[in-house]
Amino acid sequence: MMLYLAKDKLDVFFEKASEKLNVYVPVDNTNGSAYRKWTPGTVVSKGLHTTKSAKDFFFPQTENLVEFKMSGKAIEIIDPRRETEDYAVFGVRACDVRSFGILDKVFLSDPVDTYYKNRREHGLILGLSCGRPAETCFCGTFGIDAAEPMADVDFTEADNGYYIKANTEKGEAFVASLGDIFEDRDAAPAEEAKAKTREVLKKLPLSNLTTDGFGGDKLDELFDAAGWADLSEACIGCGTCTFVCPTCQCYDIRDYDTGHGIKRFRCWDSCMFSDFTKMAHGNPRLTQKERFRQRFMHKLVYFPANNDGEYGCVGCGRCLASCPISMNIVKVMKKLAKEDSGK
Amino acid sequence: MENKTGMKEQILRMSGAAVQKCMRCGKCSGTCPSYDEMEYHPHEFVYMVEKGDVEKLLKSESVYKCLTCFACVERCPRGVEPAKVIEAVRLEAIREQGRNHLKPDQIPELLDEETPGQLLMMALRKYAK
Amino acid sequence: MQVNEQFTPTIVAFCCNWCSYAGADLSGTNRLQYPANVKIIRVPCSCRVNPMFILRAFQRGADGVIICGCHPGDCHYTTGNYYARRRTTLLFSMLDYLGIERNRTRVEWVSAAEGAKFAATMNDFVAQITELGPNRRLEDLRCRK
Amino acid sequence: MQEVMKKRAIELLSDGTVAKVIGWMPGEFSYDMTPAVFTTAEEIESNFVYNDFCGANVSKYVMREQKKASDAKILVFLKPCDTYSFNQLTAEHKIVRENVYVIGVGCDGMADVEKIKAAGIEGITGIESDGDKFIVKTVYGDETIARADALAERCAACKSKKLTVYDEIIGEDGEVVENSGRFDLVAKLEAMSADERFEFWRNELSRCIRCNACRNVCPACTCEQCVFDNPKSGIDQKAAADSFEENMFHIIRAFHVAGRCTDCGECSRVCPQHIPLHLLNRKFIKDINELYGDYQAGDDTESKHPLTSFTYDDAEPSVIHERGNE
Amino acid sequence: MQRIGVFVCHCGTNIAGTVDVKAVAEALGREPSVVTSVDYQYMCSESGQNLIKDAIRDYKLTGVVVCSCSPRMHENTFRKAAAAAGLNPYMVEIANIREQCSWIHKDVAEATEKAIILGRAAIAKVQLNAPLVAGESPVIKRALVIGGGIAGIQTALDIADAGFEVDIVEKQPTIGGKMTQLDKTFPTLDCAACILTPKMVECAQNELINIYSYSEVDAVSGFVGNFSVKIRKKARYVDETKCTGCGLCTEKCPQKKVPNEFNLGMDNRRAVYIPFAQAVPKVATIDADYCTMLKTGKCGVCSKVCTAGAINYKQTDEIVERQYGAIVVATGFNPIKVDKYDEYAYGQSKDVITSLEFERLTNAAGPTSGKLLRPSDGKHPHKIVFIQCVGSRCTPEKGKSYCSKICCMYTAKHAMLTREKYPDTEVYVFYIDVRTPGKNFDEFYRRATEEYGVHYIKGMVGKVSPKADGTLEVQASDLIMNEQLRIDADLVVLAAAIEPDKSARPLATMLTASMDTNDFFTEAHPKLRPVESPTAGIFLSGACQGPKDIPETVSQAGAAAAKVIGLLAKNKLTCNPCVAHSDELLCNGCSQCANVCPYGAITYIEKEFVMPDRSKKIRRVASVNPAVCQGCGACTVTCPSGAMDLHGFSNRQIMAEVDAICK
Repeated sequence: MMLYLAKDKLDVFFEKASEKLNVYVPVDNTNGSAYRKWTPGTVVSKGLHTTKSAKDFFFPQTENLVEFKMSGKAIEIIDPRRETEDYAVFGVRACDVRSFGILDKVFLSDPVDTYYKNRREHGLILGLSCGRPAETCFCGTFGIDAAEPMADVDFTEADNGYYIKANTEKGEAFVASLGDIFEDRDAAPAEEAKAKTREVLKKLPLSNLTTDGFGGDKLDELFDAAGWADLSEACIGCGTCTFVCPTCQCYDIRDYDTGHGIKRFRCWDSCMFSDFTKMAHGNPRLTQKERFRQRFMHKLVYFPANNDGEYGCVGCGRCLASCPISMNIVKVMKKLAKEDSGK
Repeated sequence: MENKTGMKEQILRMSGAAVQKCMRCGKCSGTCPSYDEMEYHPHEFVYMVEKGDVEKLLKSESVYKCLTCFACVERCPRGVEPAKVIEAVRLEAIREQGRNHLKPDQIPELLDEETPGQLLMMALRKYAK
Repeated sequence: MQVNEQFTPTIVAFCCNWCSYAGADLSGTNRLQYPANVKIIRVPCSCRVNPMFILRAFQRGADGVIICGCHPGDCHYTTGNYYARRRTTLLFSMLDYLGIERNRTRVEWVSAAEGAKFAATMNDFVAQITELGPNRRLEDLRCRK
Repeated sequence: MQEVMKKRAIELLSDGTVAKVIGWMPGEFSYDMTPAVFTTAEEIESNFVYNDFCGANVSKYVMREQKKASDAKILVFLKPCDTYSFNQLTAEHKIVRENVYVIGVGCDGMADVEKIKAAGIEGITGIESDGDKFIVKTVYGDETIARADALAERCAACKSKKLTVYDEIIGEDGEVVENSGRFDLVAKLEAMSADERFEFWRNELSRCIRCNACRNVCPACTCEQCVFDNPKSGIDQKAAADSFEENMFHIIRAFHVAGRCTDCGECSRVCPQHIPLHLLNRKFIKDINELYGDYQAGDDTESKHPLTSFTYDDAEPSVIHERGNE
Repeated sequence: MQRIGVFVCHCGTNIAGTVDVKAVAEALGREPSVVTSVDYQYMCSESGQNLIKDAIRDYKLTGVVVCSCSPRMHENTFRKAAAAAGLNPYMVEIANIREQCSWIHKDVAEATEKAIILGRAAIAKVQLNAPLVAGESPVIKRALVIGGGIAGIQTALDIADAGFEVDIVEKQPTIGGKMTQLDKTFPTLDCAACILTPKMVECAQNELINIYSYSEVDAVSGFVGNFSVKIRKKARYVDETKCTGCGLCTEKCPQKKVPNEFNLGMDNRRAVYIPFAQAVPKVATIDADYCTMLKTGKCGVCSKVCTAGAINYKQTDEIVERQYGAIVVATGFNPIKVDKYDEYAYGQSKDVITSLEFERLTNAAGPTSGKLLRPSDGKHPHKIVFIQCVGSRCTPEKGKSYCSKICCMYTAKHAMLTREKYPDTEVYVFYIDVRTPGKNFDEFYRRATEEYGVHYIKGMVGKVSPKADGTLEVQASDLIMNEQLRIDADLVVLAAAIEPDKSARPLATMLTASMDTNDFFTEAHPKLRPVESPTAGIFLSGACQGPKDIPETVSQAGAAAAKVIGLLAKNKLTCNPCVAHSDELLCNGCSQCANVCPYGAITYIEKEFVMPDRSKKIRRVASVNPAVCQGCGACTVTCPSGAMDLHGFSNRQIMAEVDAICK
């Protein structure tokens, strides 16, 4: 038996949940979708992915760290942090759910990023299993099951409604707090839907993509691979891949002079940008080739080397859809693997 | 006074002519084929309209003497277009005196083989306003 | 429109050194009053005014920006204000297109002899901006006091 | 078309006319071609593709190749709209024309996979062109879509199918398109109230993630270092920390390319957030055409663009205040 | 970090009356980087300046802000004071708290607050000031005069008189210009040739003057003090050094049917010719368009008769490159073409002529040897009509929008001379206004009517109709009598508008000198710098700047010469340091800045750079010539990358002021 919510009661669910916390749901906009705070009347997107990933919730694109207020020669230091309100994010796919684990490894390991931790602790993830994966999906490559997001609470669409499963204590408490809006139903339709999804996943064009040839121990083989030059040839050095990526976590810290003080903020940075890693002496990454290599080496070699073999990619396919010149991690993996096997 | 300016504005609006551009060279009158027939001459039309002195012009037969040949418009070095001013005064005179009860759509039936082309042109200019 | 009685706008006036700045000086010499919230920045020529400066002023909390230069044809550098005229026309049109109140920006040609025109222009512009109210569409909230 | 192009590329490489060829290499799903530089006949034979999804404007790659130390002569295939960018880059001394062999490729408009996806077609594994329609293979079964419905937005309002620069032509040269309708959306926006326009642009620009794709892909953005990347400029910004900065970046970027923008539409094509950035550039183009006379950047390599020229009786800035729709 | 001193001036009560100067000094003293802030009665007084000088030494100031009157008043005073104390003068900024604050406000609190903000803006700016050093450039002590009419001749003579070398470039085979074609000159009725030819000879004889006749300027580069000019000496097929000007060839040449431009085509000359007897240089020129030898290779008569052996059919154009410190433009004027005014029948009747043609008809050296005869039948005209303002004072579509200035006077002259020589001739002058502002000008015009009985009629001629009997019916309106006149004239003379010579427009482009819509050269300031072009080192002489009569042209020519002498007398030029400069690492060589530079100060250089991948590459980058740049800043806004910036008014400085004001 599983908890079940009929589709026409989804709004009731959001309304009830909104009484306890802020609920964010994916909403369609021009040719894409993005998370918006749910208010009565909000129509939830039926799309597979939001254009940007859900990482903004914990690691926003910009955030103030500290402020300095100046009057004449006097300086006052202000901590802009406020207690975050509880919130839930609905419709998170399996790949994005996995990405939070990757971000946790970066931000919650010592030294703990308290800004991130604060947001993480107040956030509840409501996963949604995939029904119609896209050709760009390759989460399977990283051992992710698109049918089982494994979020705090998972929603599986079947039988004109959603089957609900809490995976964590936090999730269970949340489900319990909403009490009577769910009904108990036989879980069979949910399992059927998941099985159907898994069938589709097998048919996807990238289903045979593997991580063979990559991993923490492949530094020497891959760093000087011949393929990087050709692969990076067309790269225009924008940050699209990085900014739509659910796992990219590099940031820059900058000061903004407001005229009467300084606001010190951090913002996303991209290793694809020409001024990334630029230091007083210059930039150790001379050309786009080095910058391009950095991004993929990080995801496929350095990250697993430092994190028990876990790759820094979840196969969401956003970069495949967004790259202005259609260069992406799949093309990189295929080309390097081919080169490797040719040796 | 108000009426005076009002009438002037009316003439200027109807004619679209820029009387303030006139530099009093008199070339319009110098070139006018109907000069001797007219009490007020093209340059006077321009000058008097600019001064707002339209009443005299309205009462003068001169308005009907202009052939609308546009020689003055063609020759004016300043682009003043005196013929259009005269045309506008004439139209105003006709309107004011209420002499003309003809409707544009009545014209075709009044035409015959003998009607000179120039008359047709004048009629067109008149009723196109 | 609701007008806040207390609202005194901040106005930045870019004045070219040769005509408008001298015109502003002349209005001072003649003791012609205009509101104190107009602050003048001296530039060599109206063509020195970069769109960045105009946006910067709005970002930092200006409520109106006015650019004053020599009358077309009188530019000290012969052509500067002609370029300025095209640039400002296109930029202001773009701001309007983005829905930013078009009356927040203005270009006036003020000669060194037109002290009275300078004062009158500033009085008029301040009144116009006061009626428009504070700049909200093109300000940077971080800079608000 | 692809085979003729390959043949000519191989010929020109073999007879030493050129040392490099700029073209496209294939992707994973037959709609995701990547611009590529080829140096051998073998590479071209095995890896050169050209089809309805090669929409990227490759003129800027010529500049990039020429920036590299070598002066090797380059073969580039340019679509009509790319030729305008190519001319503009030549005019601004970004391309040495003598070192490029240009093959103009006739164009009837390029397809856009986003349009196919927007039509509800998911899980695309292959696309085949079949006359005036495409047959789209997907994991959920085959679908068809009319060519016209799959045409990129910018191609539907194509300004010109004329090749403005070439050494030879493959396919058919076309004509400048009269009444392309490319300003219709701008006019529609102009007709709105200021509040509506503000609402519209806030909604669009607020999605900007400052990935810089629009800037980096733009053939008119050829600065050594962008003012927004240069801490010495005083207006550098890495991310839009405030809505002002979203406006600032896009206004200044559009202003910097005003008069030079050829309206190739790459900015909107590459935007991951689907912001209609070309509507900013087109506003400038429309204003320029209306105020200073018709001007098309990249028509030739000689004329001074409208912001570096003037006439004594140009419109006063007050025309902005005098028109309707406050 | 700068060490800034702030000095607040009371200006008696001018500032202190409305601004609480103590409060201003105190508030500004609290600003970052400010190490001293004081107020004083009169900062511009000697003791006030000493206060600043002492503070610079005592506090080791790196920047100074003076809150006082307009920088247009005392910026230089304070800069000099700073320099005297060892501080770079460009580290001084002025906050204008008098003209733009105390004098326009009444409320003390309000004015004080504004003064503080203006002071803060100046402090913010001076924080970013950099020491500037004015550059110097050498001056080549030779001048070029383009155009050898009376304007060019007078300028050259005056410059040479001061001891400087001058070259004259004249496109005709002789110098002298339009004045050589005139008969008498108003208002004194001197013979034009009598007063002009001595000056032409003087030019030829002056060792410092070098005449390039039958030559044109091909290219100009460089800048004030250091121009390089390419002069094209057109092939005249006669060796100037050998020709003695005997004129034998011009008598023997068998090609007799060449329209004589000196007499405006009213008679003919030979294919080899000397324009007129007093030509300077007196050297023959072969007209390649008509010479049978040059066209067919058969003839060679001139060569056979030339005893000096000066004829050279193989001569080609020669390019001479010369350096100059200053260039004077004296390209003069031409009457406009009057064919387009159908109503005046110029193209229909030979007896409708222009005033310049009338000059030739009355000149003893003209086609009729000075006898006034109708061009059509050679008969003496008994009724002459002069029409004024032909093509002047019109809308741009109809002609020239300006008054050609000289027509009223020369028409009076023509009328008067006609009546004097031929008292049986009736003379009518149709005018709109008679404009005679000039010494003895109106008296001259009065004489024409009072003493000579010329009929002046106010009213423009509407139509001139050639009649079967050979007369011309002139139809006009007499605006005073209010009647229409029909005069049967024998001769009609049109006072055609004058326009700049056609060569002026391309020349202006070469010189980067600006022109107005009528193609007259623009002066640097219409009142205060009337003989200088806005482009440094380019000067204007004569009718190339606007319509002028001879006395005015000569006085302007002298003024231009004085300006040139003032320039050439200097050994070095000090440049304004507030000029544009290009950051070569940021510049991408797109050329937009050069397109907007009114002075041609920006050139492009090819320079080797190390690229990001450490390879070396030649890049094209902008380079500003600080001697030429005037510091307008047009380039800085055109440059999208900000590579181009302006010393003294940099992007950062102006934005710092904006920030301080909006704070």
